[in-house]
Amino acid sequence: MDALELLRLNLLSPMVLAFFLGALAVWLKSDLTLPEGLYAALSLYLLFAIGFKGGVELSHTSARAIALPALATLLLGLLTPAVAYFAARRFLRLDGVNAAALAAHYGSVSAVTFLAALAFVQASGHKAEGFMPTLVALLEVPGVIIGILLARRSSSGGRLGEAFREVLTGKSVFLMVGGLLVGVLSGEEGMKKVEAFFVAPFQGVLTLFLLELGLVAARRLADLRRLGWRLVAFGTAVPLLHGSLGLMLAKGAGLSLGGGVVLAAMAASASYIAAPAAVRLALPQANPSLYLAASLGVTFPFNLVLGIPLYYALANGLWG
Amino acid sequence: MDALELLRLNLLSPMVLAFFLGALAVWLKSDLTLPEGLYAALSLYLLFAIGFKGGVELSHTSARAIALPALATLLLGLLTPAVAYFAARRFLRLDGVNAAALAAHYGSVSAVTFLAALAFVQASGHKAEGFMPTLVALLEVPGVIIGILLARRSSSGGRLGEAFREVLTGKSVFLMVGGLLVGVLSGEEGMKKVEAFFVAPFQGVLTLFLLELGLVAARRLADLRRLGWRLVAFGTAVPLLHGSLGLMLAKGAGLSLGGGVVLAAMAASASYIAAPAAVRLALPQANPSLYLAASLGVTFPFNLVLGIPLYYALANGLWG
Amino acid sequence: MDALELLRLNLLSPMVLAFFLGALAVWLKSDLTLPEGLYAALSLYLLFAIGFKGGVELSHTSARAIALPALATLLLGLLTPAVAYFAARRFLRLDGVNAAALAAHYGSVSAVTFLAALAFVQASGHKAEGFMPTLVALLEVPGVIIGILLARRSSSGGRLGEAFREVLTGKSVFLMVGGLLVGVLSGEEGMKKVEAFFVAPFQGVLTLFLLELGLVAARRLADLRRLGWRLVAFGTAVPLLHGSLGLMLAKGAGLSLGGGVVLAAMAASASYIAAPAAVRLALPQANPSLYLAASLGVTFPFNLVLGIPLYYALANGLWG
Amino acid sequence: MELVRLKLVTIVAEAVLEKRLLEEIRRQGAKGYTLTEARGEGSRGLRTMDWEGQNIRLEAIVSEGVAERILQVLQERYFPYYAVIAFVENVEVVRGHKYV
Amino acid sequence: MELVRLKLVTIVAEAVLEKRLLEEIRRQGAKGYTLTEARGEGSRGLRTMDWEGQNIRLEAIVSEGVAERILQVLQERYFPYYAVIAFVENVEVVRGHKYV
Amino acid sequence: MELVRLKLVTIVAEAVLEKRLLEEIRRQGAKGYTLTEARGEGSRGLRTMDWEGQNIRLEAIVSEGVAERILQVLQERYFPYYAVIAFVENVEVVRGHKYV
Ligand SMILES: Nc1ncnc2c1ncn2[C@@H]1O[C@H](COP(=O)(O)O)[C@@H](O)[C@H]1O
Ligand SMILES: Nc1ncnc2c1ncn2[C@@H]1O[C@H](COP(=O)(O)O)[C@@H](O)[C@H]1O
Ligand SMILES: Nc1ncnc2c1ncn2[C@@H]1O[C@H](COP(=O)(O)O)[C@@H](O)[C@H]1O
Ligand code: NA
Ligand code: NA
Ligand code: NA
Repeated sequence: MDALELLRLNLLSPMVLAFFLGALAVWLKSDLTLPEGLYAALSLYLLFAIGFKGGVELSHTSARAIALPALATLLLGLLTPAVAYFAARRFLRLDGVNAAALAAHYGSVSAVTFLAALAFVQASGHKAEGFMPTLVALLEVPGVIIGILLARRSSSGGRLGEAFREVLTGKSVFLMVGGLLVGVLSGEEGMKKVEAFFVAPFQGVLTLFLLELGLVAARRLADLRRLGWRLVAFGTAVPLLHGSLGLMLAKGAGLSLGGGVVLAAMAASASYIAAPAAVRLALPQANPSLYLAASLGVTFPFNLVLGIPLYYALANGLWG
Repeated sequence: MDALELLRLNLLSPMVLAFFLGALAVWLKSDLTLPEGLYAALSLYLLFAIGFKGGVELSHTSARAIALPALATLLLGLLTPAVAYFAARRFLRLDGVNAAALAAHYGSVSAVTFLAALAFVQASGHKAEGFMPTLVALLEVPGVIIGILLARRSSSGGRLGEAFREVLTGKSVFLMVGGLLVGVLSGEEGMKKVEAFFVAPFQGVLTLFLLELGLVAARRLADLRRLGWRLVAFGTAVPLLHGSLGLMLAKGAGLSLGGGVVLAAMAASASYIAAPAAVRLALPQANPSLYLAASLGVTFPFNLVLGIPLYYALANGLWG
Repeated sequence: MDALELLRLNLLSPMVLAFFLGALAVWLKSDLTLPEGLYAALSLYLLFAIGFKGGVELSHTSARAIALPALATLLLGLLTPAVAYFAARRFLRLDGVNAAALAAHYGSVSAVTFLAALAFVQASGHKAEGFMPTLVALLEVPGVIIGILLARRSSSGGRLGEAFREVLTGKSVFLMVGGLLVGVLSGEEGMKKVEAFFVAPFQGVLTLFLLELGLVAARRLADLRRLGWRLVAFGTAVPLLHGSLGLMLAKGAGLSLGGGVVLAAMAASASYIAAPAAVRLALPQANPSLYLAASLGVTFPFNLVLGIPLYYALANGLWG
Repeated sequence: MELVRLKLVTIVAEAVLEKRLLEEIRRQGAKGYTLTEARGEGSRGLRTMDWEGQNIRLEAIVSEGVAERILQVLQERYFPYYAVIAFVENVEVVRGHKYV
Repeated sequence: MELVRLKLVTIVAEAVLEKRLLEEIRRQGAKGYTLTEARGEGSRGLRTMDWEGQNIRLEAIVSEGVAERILQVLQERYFPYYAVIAFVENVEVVRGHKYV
Repeated sequence: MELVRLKLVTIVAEAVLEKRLLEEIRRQGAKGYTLTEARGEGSRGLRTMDWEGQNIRLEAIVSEGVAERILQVLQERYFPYYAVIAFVENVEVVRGHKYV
């Protein structure tokens, strides 16, 4: 199937459409809002389910099979924050703290972008390695921590140790890693019992979640206008860099084309769940509307709509 | 299957029973309540899912097939508020504003009554046209707006323009129309991805929602006692008028027997989601317990239990 | 399958693992919490679904088939509170009111323990009678009431009549009995309509609920440390007594091995939904951390992990 | 526009008491109330979430006399047994008659 | 640390009014607000839950003048028609400039 | 029944600060707190919902001295960086000892 056709398929998936529907609601000043409890409940479900499925797969994956991909992922966790940091300093001319805040976000990963990439790859007839969710868990933390460390170089204040604990025991990381453990331990046996809840309805739940995410992202666009085109450029260029980096490392680590595209999307994505909370606490001087507008207002929709098909096209070159 | 047997089947469906269970809870002074978040979440799910399914159907419906039924629906949107208005003036001897408020409710449509009719028709072995949800979206708005316009004749105050925006961008209309768009654009492809969430569990979710609705409706019955038997008469006679009107227009528009019964139930139903909010804002002088008791306390249960089977019996005459 | 293998299977089921994951979250001081609305929503779903499934089964169970098991259950409802009361007086040396509070909890039943037992029995290749949920409803109330009556002997204050109403019309009892009625009346017909929501995802929902329960239980352990080892001994010995009692009565009532294990687990379990609320209102002088720590902190995990497999092993002796 | 001085009584209590407290304050003469869900911690420790919810935060605008009586009732029947606190503030309202 | 005396205006209203009331208080000069969801009962009876939710409890810290004007607007456009109450308290804040 | 005059400190802050603020006020001597979830808008703009929730509204009944110290800490460590406000009111309580 050619990339254009896939782009169309991708754009017209219920998830992507729901995201724009949410944005439309803000634009039309509709009073649509999701009850706060629902938003938290959906996130909780998605994070645990991702972890759980990954864990079940992991339960019959040999250590050897995952070693290299895991290494590649950690490497991404080291490189991408650095890339983002310098891009922010040079190109956005930001002070150290704000640059570091962006680094933390772009060094981490967005679970929803990961899911979108997974769905896209399946729709394209390929298959990603079953252990990809494990890599998401691996990629989530280091970026945030490195981002915070980068900030230390240029300032002080905030509390480092606490920040680490916050990231590691934070809701989102805990749920995904926890789900992973439950999956590994209960294996296929356990999967049979709960897949009607954690697997079958998954994409539908994701659709509702993206509706909400569209609402949140669109509200961020207001800030964006204030922050100007440079941030938009940053929010699209950095994913491309990180995505390509992800592809090359994936290739090197011997992942399949499908796995490569997903890893690329993971690297290209910017966290808006784990990172913002941690950064807010550790780097209070950093301006939240800057990193939220960039990661949620620009990079997330960019990856969702253009990025993923693009990484797929590139992958066809590298793998085919 | 004869109407009586169907009446039994209808009464003993989990949805209808759940509604009465909710009422029973109020009557027994049980402390049963649904968390507010859950109520909003269920409504959101139901409205979006209705729209979505309708949209998917619409994506492979020819404009010609739906043109006449759509026209018939719009006609209902014009006639039913007028009928309700005059019935309220003459029979209930209400002032213009309160009559108009009732008109807005009985001119609009109740999504849940629509769903109950759909389920009933299926149980009876017939099939309604796939595009019926589109007609629900069409019928939801005009009635409310005409109701508000009718009030203008007899009073001023409230803000008209704002009222229109409120109805059109209001949560409920936005979600149903939004779901419709998502469905049209993503089509069967999209449906495959999310039906395990938006289709399979639908009637179960509806059952929970009706439990809550039973709670709310029963609380309204207190008001009813105050408002007296005339309101009960109004709340059962008007649906019969509107239902018959719906049947005739459906027949004229060439709908199937199934589609006819559903359209009749739509016409006979009174809104208690879109209308109350809009009316409260546009016609603050109107007494809410009046229109809520009528639509939710009388007309909804009447249609749920007796109305729908009745429209079905009539339809058998008209079509058979 | 031998008991040890089953113990393993049981320990590694997603539900049990989720429970410990929740406890782990507290232990790691993670900020994981479920939105309050979600907790209430899950309970509501589980209680109604249990009742509903039981009702559907009941709809094609002869009165004769269930008469004896029902009698046995009521007998348990009379005996177990008494056993618990004297154990609390003698062994824990508690005053009458606190002993009665414990009696109310251990005389009632924990719906989740019941479900865990059911799942365990299925996994072991056996089958419990379909009407077991009816017995849960039967067992839930008497224990609480007897507990409260026992307290009367040793003190006054609180309001008895009100306490009764509270138990009978309380959320949890009402939902389960209500679901039962809906199930009986709508039967298999109704089940077909809603099983995709109330049956298929059930164990998955239960897993999420146990995650939350793990959080709550772990928070209780703090109290436990204060209350000391005797309470731990009480919280494990009493279930064993009640479990054996349950097995014998089940055998006498002619239940299958599967039914016997489930009834034993029911008898052995301590309520932490219906009982705490009723006891708090009727016996305010009783110390809540005492009965909550015992039932939720000790007895629930004990039954979940060791108790159920143990009752199964015993049952194999009695039945095999 | 003349403002009337009244008392705002705020009660924070474990959720299980909702029904009873609403009765009590009505019986003492409160003409209305506003209730929000809350969490909290105090001398009786953290109120962890349960089926009944956690704490409720109950506000009633009442006359000085009614405020007195409400505190009296709490003092006698609730403070000794339940996790409850209450405090009183001065507030100014329009339409004073509405609350007394 | 010097504290500034300001007014805390609290409005409890049926949820459907949220958008309008936020506009109104902004127009009257409020620089911010805090909103919590609430249930309640009053002369217009219990606000049963509906699609729009039940009541909102809206707080704004404002200058005396702004407080006056907010009550004025409520008095004219809302009290007669809607389920709304409002009350005013004295509060002390740091950074008084932030609110005026 | 004699009432004791104490201070009610109310803090509205972005939800991510919950854990820290609870620590802070405890450290300054608060014997308890009541917390409700809230939304709001101020000089730092609308707090849109996120995974951590929006705002928290934190109340503590404390002695005048403790109130002073809490404001002090907020002034130094939180006002400059975070979306936080705080205000103090006079309240009357029964069982004054309970809060000091
Ligand atoms: N000093 C305080 N300030 C604010 N709220 C309090 C205070 N003490 C107790 N509370 C609230 O009152 C409830 C019951 O308090 P207690 O009876 O001390 O456990 C707690 O859960 C808190 O929500
Ligand atoms: N005396 C009162 N004390 C506290 N809240 C009140 C009081 N009266 C009314 N309310 C609140 O204001 C809302 C509207 O009041 P009403 O217009 O009297 O129905 C009610 O739903 C309550 O939440
Ligand atoms: N004038 C005000 N009145 C009431 N609440 C306010 C006011 N200003 C700010 N807030 C609350 O304090 C939070 C943080 O304020 P800010 O730091 O100004 O963004 C806001 O989200 C509001 O919930
Ligand atoms: Na990244
Ligand atoms: Na209608
Ligand atoms: Na028991």
